[in-house]
Amino acid sequence: MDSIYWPTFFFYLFSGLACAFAVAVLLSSNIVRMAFYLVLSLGATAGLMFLAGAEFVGAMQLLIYVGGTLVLLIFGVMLTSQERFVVMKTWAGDWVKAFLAGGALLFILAYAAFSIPEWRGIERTEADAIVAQPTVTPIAMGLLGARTDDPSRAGYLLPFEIVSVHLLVVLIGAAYLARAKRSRSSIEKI
Amino acid sequence: MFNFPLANLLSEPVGVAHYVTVGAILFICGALCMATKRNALGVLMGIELVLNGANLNFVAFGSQYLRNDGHSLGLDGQLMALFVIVLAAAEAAVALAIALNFYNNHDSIDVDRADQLRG
Amino acid sequence: MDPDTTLPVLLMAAWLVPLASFVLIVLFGKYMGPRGIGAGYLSVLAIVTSAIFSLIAMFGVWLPNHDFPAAHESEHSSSTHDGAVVSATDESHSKDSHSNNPHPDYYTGDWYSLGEFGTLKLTIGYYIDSLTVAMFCMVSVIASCVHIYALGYMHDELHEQFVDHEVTLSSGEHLHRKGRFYRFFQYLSLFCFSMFGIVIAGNVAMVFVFWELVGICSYFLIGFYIERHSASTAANKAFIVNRIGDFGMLIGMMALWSSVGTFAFGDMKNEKGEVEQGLFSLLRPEESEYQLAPPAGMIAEQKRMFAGDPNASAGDAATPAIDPKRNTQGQWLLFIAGVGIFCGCVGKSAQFPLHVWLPDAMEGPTPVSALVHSATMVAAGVYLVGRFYPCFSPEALLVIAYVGCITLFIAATIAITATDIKRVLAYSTVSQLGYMMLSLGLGGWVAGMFHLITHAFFKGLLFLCSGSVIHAVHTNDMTFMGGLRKKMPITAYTMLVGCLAIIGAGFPLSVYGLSGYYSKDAIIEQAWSFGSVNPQHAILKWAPVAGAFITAFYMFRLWYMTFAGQPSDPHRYDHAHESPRVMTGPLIVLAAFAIGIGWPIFHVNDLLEQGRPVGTLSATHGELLTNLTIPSEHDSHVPLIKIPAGIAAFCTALAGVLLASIIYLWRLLNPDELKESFKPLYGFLWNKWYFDELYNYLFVKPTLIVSHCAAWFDRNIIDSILHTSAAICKACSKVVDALFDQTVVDGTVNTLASGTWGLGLWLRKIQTGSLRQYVMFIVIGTVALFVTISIVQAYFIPTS
Amino acid sequence: MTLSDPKVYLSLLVFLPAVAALVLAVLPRLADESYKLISLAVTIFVFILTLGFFRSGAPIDFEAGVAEMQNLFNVDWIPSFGIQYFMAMDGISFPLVVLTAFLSVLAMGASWPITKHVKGYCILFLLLETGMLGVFMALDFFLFYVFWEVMLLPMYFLIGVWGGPRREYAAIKFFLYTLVGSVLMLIAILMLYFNSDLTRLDAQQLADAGIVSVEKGGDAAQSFEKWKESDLPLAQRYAEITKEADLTQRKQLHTFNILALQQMGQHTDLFDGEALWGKSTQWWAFLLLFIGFVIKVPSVPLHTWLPDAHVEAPTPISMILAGILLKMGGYGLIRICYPICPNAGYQMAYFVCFVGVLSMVYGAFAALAQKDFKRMVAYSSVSHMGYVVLGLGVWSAVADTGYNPDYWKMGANGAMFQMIAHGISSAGMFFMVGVIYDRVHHRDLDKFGGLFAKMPLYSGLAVGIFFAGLGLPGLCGFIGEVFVVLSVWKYSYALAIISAAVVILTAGYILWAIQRVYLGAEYKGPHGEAITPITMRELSIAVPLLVLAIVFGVYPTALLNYMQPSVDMQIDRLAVWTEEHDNRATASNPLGSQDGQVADAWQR
Repeated sequence: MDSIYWPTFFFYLFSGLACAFAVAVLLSSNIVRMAFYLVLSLGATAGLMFLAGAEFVGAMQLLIYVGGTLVLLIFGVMLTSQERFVVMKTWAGDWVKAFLAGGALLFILAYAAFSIPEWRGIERTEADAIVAQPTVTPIAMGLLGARTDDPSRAGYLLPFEIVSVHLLVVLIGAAYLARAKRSRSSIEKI
Repeated sequence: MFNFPLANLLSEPVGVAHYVTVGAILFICGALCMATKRNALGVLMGIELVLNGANLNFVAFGSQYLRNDGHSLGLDGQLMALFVIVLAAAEAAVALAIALNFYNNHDSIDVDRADQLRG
Repeated sequence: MDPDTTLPVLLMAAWLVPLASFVLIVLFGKYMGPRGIGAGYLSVLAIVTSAIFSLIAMFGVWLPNHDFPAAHESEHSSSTHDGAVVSATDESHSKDSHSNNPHPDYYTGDWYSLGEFGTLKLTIGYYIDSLTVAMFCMVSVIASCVHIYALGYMHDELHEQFVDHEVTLSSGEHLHRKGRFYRFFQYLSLFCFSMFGIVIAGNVAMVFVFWELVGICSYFLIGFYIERHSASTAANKAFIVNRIGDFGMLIGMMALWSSVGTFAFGDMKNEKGEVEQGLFSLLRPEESEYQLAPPAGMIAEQKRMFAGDPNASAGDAATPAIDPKRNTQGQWLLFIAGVGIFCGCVGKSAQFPLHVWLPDAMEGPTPVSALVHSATMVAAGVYLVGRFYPCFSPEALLVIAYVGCITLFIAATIAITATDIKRVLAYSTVSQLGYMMLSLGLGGWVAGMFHLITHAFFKGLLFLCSGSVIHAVHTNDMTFMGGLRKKMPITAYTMLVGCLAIIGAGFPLSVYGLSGYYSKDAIIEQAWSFGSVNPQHAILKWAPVAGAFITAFYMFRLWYMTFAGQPSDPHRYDHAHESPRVMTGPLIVLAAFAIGIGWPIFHVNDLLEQGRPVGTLSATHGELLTNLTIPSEHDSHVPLIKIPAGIAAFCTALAGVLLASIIYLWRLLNPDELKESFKPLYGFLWNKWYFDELYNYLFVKPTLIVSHCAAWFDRNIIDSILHTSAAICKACSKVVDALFDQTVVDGTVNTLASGTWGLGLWLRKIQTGSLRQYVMFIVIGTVALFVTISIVQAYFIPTS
Repeated sequence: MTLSDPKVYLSLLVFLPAVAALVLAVLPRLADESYKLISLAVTIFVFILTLGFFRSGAPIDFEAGVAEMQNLFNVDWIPSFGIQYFMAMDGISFPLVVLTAFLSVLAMGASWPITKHVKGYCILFLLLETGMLGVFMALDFFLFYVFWEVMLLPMYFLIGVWGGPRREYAAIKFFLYTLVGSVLMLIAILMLYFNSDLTRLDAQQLADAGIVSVEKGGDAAQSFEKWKESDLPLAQRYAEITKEADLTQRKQLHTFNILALQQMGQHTDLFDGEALWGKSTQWWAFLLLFIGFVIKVPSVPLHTWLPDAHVEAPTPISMILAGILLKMGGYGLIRICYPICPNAGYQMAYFVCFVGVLSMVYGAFAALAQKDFKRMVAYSSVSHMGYVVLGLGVWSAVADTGYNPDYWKMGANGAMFQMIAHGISSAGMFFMVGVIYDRVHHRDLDKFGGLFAKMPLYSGLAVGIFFAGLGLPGLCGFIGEVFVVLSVWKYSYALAIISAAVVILTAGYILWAIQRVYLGAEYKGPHGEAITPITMRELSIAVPLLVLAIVFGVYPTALLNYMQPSVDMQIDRLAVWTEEHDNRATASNPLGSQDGQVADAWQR
């Protein structure tokens, strides 16, 4: 029996955490707890990304996602978490339908994933020989339009610009949407 | 020594299939979250999970260490993942804005109340 | 007087007088005095007239013309009458007269025909033998007593305003309604007519006709308080459960009818003077020494049946289903016929598994319970078994015996825990009927019939007594009674007589006792006699003895709880009073009968012996079950069986009375503590072995479900096929219309547009507006996409 | 042209209502009441005319105990197609004719609550009566078909105009169903017509078919000769065709005469030729006719028009529908299907019986589940008419029984009796539902209760009539049911057992309905204040029905005397046919099986 291959161990650890907290998000009916579980699940996913050799993406995941997006979400929770919305029960029938459909999809996906032999992973001997390559530089260069790995191919400058502009537009739009309205009706209601 | 099928579970490297499966689980949890949560923010969280599951797939396909034929997406996968993260942030901002607007207008965060688009 | 001509006329008169009374009351009942009191008197008059005719028939015609068989061994003196009957000549059976009893004397004939088809005849006719006459006397006497009693009991119904305390209207008040005195007597008269019809019937079809009629009378009488939901439900239950039995009876009748081609019991001459053989002589032909022998028609029919093909040729040799070594030819069909007919009796006599209706039938007024549901109608099942006795094969008799045995035990155990005084008596009735069936099934024809008659008197008495008590304390629940002995002595002591009679009190091994003593001991003796030759059926030997113990226990429990001890409800006790004379009179009369009807000096036993069907005295062996022996009834009188059986019966009954006294009279054991310590058992018995629940889940619910399925199928499958084809037709015609009337292009465009519109309308339904549902659609869509792709890939895209 | 001529008498009987309808149509406007009175008078007069048949010894009468056709007459109508105006009555049709006339009177009496377009209603009602009477008397297939269709249209309008809320749906459903049936029937009629050939019948058979009239005690052959010489169009065509000596060259003389077709079906092989898919002409004709009639009966699974039609139809029309129209299906089976296509009937006997048993069981189950009072009664009709199909289908005269037709006779007589009995009891039941519906305007079984206290006389009569439907001895329903059920065992014990089990279900749904409607402490539905005791008019409709139910139940011979000889004769003929058929089969092929015959044919 071979010795433990530690990346695999960590993979199972992180994937277990990610899945478990994702399920917890699904099953919990308390919105505050859900947000917390989600943070943990996403954090564990970042770990998986590190393990896959995408340390830059993993770091971004932690920074933008866990650090930014989720904070935004939690703000949302806090803004709306009146007593009656903290716990909102779902009807049992919905649960049953959802689990039936989800189970079917999961079965299909997992079956498909494992039915392709190339996806089964490399041999232990090959794995032991791997020397990790840092990816930050190639990514940064790629975003600037120059590919270090394959110079014949174009970089990602255009998508990067598009995303930047898009992000800007979205943020402006969000600010516009989220501004507090003082409509007559809401005043009358109060 | 041991004829236990899972004996070499931890001694063998994992492959794309494992990542894809984890991604699928996250994706489905997210989808079910969207399908079952009545709280709009719960739905948002479901979306985040879905995006994350997809992201994980991109990363996995982009990694050189996970396929035994060497045909990885390479940098493209990671870049896609990055863009998705950014877009998710944008999406979260807009969605939150919509949710707050909905909350302001309806005094409720229950998505079942939002059925004006019924055919 | 010539019995051949006078008996039918007398009994027909006795039969039809109640019908006349019924018709008169139906038409004019309302106008007979205030609230129809005259109807009561008319009805009483009618039934008393019937009783007089019956008694004349018995004492004036039957007894003077027919000698009792002097002793069992003596040969039958050839009958002297020259009736329509071909009485058996003695040559054939004198050589083994010990095992073969003589032909009973009987008179039979047809009044008119319901339908004749070639040789097949369905008729209304009569068959009169000593059993018929005895039953007529029994029914008419008890019915007279009950009618008179009912004049007093139903007195409340004479009021202009009758208040029914059991019915609460939606306004919260009790129901007030006009009294319905006359209607009660109208039903009673119809019942008497129908009951006499069963007794006098000359063929099975006529029995069936009146069988249904008594059923419907019972339905009306149980549901007499039509405003009470429980009463109408009980009435429905009674009728439907009886119909289940009748279903079996119909099958038995069909088996007989298609194989023998006649329903008549006895032989009779037709217009041409030829003798048309009845069932009895066809099934027990003279050639086989009056032993059961399936006739040729039955053998052929069974062959046809087992061949499974309705057009199977008669020329076939024995089918493989029949073992050629054993003489089973026609025996299976005979068995089916017998068990089928018995099914009817199971329903009517409330035998297991159809016993559930009788306790509920106690919703009816008490005189009804006394007359219909203890003395006469429920005994009709036993009567029919007795009447049809020559046609039962030994295996069918064994079925009867087991059903009786199970019934007597189950009913007796339930009676232990019941607290409703009438329900205790109802279960007791079921149990006693089980005794009769057991006795008949074991070959004790006279014993069973004898018990039928004695039981009718003492059970009628017991019910009337309970009615008297209910009349006084206005409740059925024994836990509210107690100590009533001092308030209503006549009722108490007549009821004590009834209790003693039913447990078979008497001096063991002597000839002194109450009526039940004779009949019950005869049954137990027969059971022991049967057990001694069929050791494999030992349970049939012990069940009646155990039943005797339980009977004694619950009957005295009833009496003690009602009449002895301290009053448990002083308020009710203070208002209690002895019933008027119109009610106590019948009690005393019936008590006298309950004491004395079984005494040997009255020769009831010998009278019944006269009617014993020919060939049933000898021991018979089963053809299908070869180790089954039905012993001769006379074998039960040998001392070796009689003495131990008598002692066992006496001891168990005594033990039962003692146990009841210990618990309910001397209060040495607290019944409530007993209840606690046997809680599971008590609950089981209190819930009547859960039969009602079981049947509800096994039969009633599934039936309703099936019926709803049928209705659903109608509306949703057949009709939607119809609607779909109509829609297709319509669509087709529209397409054709478009093609012909308008230009092709226009038509196509319009069709397309309307198709899109329709599709849009249809798709609109999917747009529920619910976010979460959309997500579900996405997930399901993904799954579907995957599945589709994989199917397409697997089956439609060639693998390169 | 006197009334003692059957031609006149029967025509008057049939067409009087139609003439009256015409008169009503051209009359100036009258009060509604007078339209009803006139119609009632006409129906009563027609009923009196039918009663005229009971005067024995009068020039026109109907003798009990005679099996053959009585009051027979035929007049050429469209000679080129051999269509005749041909009518007569025998024991099978006579009771149905009387029943029709009788129920029409009662139904007209029950029409008093109708207030909408009374004139139109009366006209259609009278037309309907003509159609019904004509169907039972016509012996020419074409005439029969014409009457059949004449009856259809008024019914459509009576349901569609005077019905309940879903009347259009019910009416169109009724119409389509029945029309499908008639179209199938028309195909079968034409199939039979074009295969028929009068020249193949001998003198006696022609006499039996009513074509050659024979004097009482006369010789058929002589009359036949005389007929050939006569100048009747049919006789002339007959002579013309038979002039051709070469049988292969000879033309066929087609006919619509039902009696002649019966003779051909039983004595010749005209209908045995292969028509389609290896089945003979008569097999197809039987199937088509059977479907056509069974729609009318109606049997499962072609019954769904009945509950809707009944629920929507006004009370009198329900009475007519249940009392008479359903009987036409049974009448068609016994008059047309079996005698004309005996071979097909023989082959399909089990199928027919199965359909009958299925209807009995299915109808009973469905009735148990109904919440609507009228629907429940309608399903009970499906169940009860199942007995009729079963009884008619019992073909128990087989080799095995020595061709003894006694049980079969019992079944067929039971079925016929059941038709009459059901005509009485179901009409009564529908009327009883109508009485209460007129008062409270709903039919929800769960919203009744306590009617016994408020309408004692009505409830008593209703319970009596419902018990007649339940098959209680002493009432008419019992006799038919018991005859049929007892006769079935001889044919198939499995079907017999199932059919016997229906008695339980019948008791179940009827008693349950009685409990919910009549018993109980108080009325639970709306319009409780409108519940008033039964009126004299209603009483005079209900009482005759109940009295008849009792009379036929206690003394069935009163009816059987008229009916039985004809039914028995027909069964005897079919039994003889069966024996000959079996003998032929065994003679041509010792194995006696159908396959053997095919093999023989191949060898040739």
